[in-house]
Amino acid sequence: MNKKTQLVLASLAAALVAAGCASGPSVAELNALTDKIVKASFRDQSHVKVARLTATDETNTACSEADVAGKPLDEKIAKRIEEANMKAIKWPSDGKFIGDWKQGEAIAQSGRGLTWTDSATALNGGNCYNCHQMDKKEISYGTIGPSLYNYGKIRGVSNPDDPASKPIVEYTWGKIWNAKAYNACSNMPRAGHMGILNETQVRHIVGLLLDPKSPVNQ
Amino acid sequence: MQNRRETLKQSAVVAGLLATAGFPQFAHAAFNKAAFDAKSVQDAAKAAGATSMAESKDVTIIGPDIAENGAVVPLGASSALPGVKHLLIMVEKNPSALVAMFHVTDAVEANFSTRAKMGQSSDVYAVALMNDGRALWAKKEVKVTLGGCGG
Amino acid sequence: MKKTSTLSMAAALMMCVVPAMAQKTASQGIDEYRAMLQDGNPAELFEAKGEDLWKKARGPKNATLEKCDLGKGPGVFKGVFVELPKYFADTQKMQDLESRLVTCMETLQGFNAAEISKTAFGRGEMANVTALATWVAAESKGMKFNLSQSHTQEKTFYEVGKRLFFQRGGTHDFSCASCHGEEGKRIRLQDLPILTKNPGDGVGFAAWPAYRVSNGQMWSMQLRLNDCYRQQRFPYPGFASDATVALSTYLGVNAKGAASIAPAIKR
Amino acid sequence: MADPMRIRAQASGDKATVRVLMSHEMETGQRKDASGKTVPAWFIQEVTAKLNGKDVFSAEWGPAVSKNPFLQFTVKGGKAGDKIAVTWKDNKGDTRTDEATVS
Repeated sequence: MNKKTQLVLASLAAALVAAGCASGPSVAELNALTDKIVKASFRDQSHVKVARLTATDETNTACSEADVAGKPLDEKIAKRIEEANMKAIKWPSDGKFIGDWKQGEAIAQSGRGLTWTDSATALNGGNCYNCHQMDKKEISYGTIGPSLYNYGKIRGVSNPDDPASKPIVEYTWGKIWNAKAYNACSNMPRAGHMGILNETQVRHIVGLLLDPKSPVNQ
Repeated sequence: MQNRRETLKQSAVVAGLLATAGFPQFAHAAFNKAAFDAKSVQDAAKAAGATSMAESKDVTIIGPDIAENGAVVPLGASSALPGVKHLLIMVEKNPSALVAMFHVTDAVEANFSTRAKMGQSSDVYAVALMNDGRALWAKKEVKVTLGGCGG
Repeated sequence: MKKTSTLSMAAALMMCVVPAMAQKTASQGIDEYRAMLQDGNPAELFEAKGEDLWKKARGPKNATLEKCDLGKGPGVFKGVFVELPKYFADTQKMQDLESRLVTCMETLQGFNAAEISKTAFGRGEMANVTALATWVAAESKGMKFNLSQSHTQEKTFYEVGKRLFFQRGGTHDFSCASCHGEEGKRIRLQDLPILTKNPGDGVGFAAWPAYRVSNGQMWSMQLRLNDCYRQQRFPYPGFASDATVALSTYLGVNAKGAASIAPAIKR
Repeated sequence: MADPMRIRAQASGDKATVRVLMSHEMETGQRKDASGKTVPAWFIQEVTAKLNGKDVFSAEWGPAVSKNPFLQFTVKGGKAGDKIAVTWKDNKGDTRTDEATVS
């Protein structure tokens, strides 16, 4: 399959040369070739299917294209993507936003799930510490995302059930469920939207961030 | 003139002599299963022949403060004291504490390094087992972190 | 239900200020740990095995690899590593070190290249390809990366590789750039090299193959990329597929001027 | 057959520092494979070394020594040109000896 694609590519290059096109293939041609190479190079493995790449949504395709161009996403497209993702957020079915921070901590620590070496049925981890500081006692944390140490405290959440805390509580849920609702090309996964975490797990993570008793707020 | 049987007999005797008298300091080279099976630092030291234990400034344990991965933790043990028979490297919280037992001879310095597996953060020990049965030890804490993507 | 307020967004931005002080001791400790491992890199074991495999008559044709052309003529192994992937006229393909070694194993020794490519990492002839790659890479230690961009396919593969680097997808929307697009970032305690430009000597592309202490395995660049894609929650990239070779071309060209330290020792 | 060791021995003053890398799985006997079966313990138990044919070093190892083990020791009186031979033996009875010259 390698050879085939590369031969196609060679003939494409040859055609371009014949046409006197010294500057090489166009952006559209390169994009098409990349798609072709992706289809020929990746294969299903266990429960991880190639469709994860080929059938991705506009959020990803538009942001990828902007990244390649090295320019921020067009404002109108960004707005449209954010609105679509905002609409897709599922709010807690029972109105309860705050779960058990202890279980939230375990989910935040775990980086497991959804790779081809993971079981297809086990509960997934949240990968939070890979990118964020949270509990100060955990020194092994990443810096791709901002520190979330004292997340609730900094925002003045002393009682998450207080109506005054509502905007923060809801924002926190929404951000975890679908980060792209607030920033179209955020690096952060859409934990709820993409089925990485279920509603109960998201609730526990919100608890970890906002419960005044959580180590995050100590 | 020797017959074949006698030759065999004689070489067996020679082999026996070599085995017992050859190098007395290597007499205990056989694997000390009891010491390696022992769970705790104390039990492992006892199984290796220790009759008493005491912390000592004359024994040195070398290891990192933090290990990026518990699968490979560089550890070293040394002592300049006279009369050291064995140098032991131990990890307190491993299922069995004893990692390695080095035999000190006139031909080598009492200074050895290897790398150990650690299941979790733990104190690591260098134990110098003296000719008189005393076990002199030094310890330090090694933190084992969860690296990579936490998978 | 309507959610977000600009107020909470502003609050979210404010928390970006990270206290860096407490971290210092941890990263110093990690540096000290890494320094302790430098002396005695088990990659040397694989290097020795690779050199042996190069000179040994093997395969259905019972031949050595000593006439293998890795890009600088038959039998030349010094300096080839820092110029790969490149275009090879005989196969009419862009090839990296590993796919080129497999080509040589087929043409010179009579092995079945497709069979080798299907073999799991660390097994059978694939383990031998990794050992060979480790040795060939070691023969360019200290040399600076300098990939050719003169052939049309070399330029095209760079462009395709760039698109693959920024391709978001999978369940987590990750691209290579999610982790390797910015300077000075970390996953957990691991420093992440920026790979859109030369990240410096012996960093990123210039460090692999490397011995992984976490699993005691020798990892080639193909396996490095394979596992990146696994953790990106992407599907499985074929060994030496056009995608992995194109991505390598992008990384290799970007690393121009970086001195190779391969084989390195890694977490 | 086990792969060869890498032995580096360097003389300085009146002693030689020996660094050895061995190719060995060092299975603890506590790990489970993909099918849930315990992988049996398989580890180097004894390491010995000779300088110019004379025993100088011996050690006993347990399964907690890392995979592809590293070992460093210092031989008194070792000088450039001396031959250092290292032997390991594992719990399955497999053994391997390699030799290097002190530089």
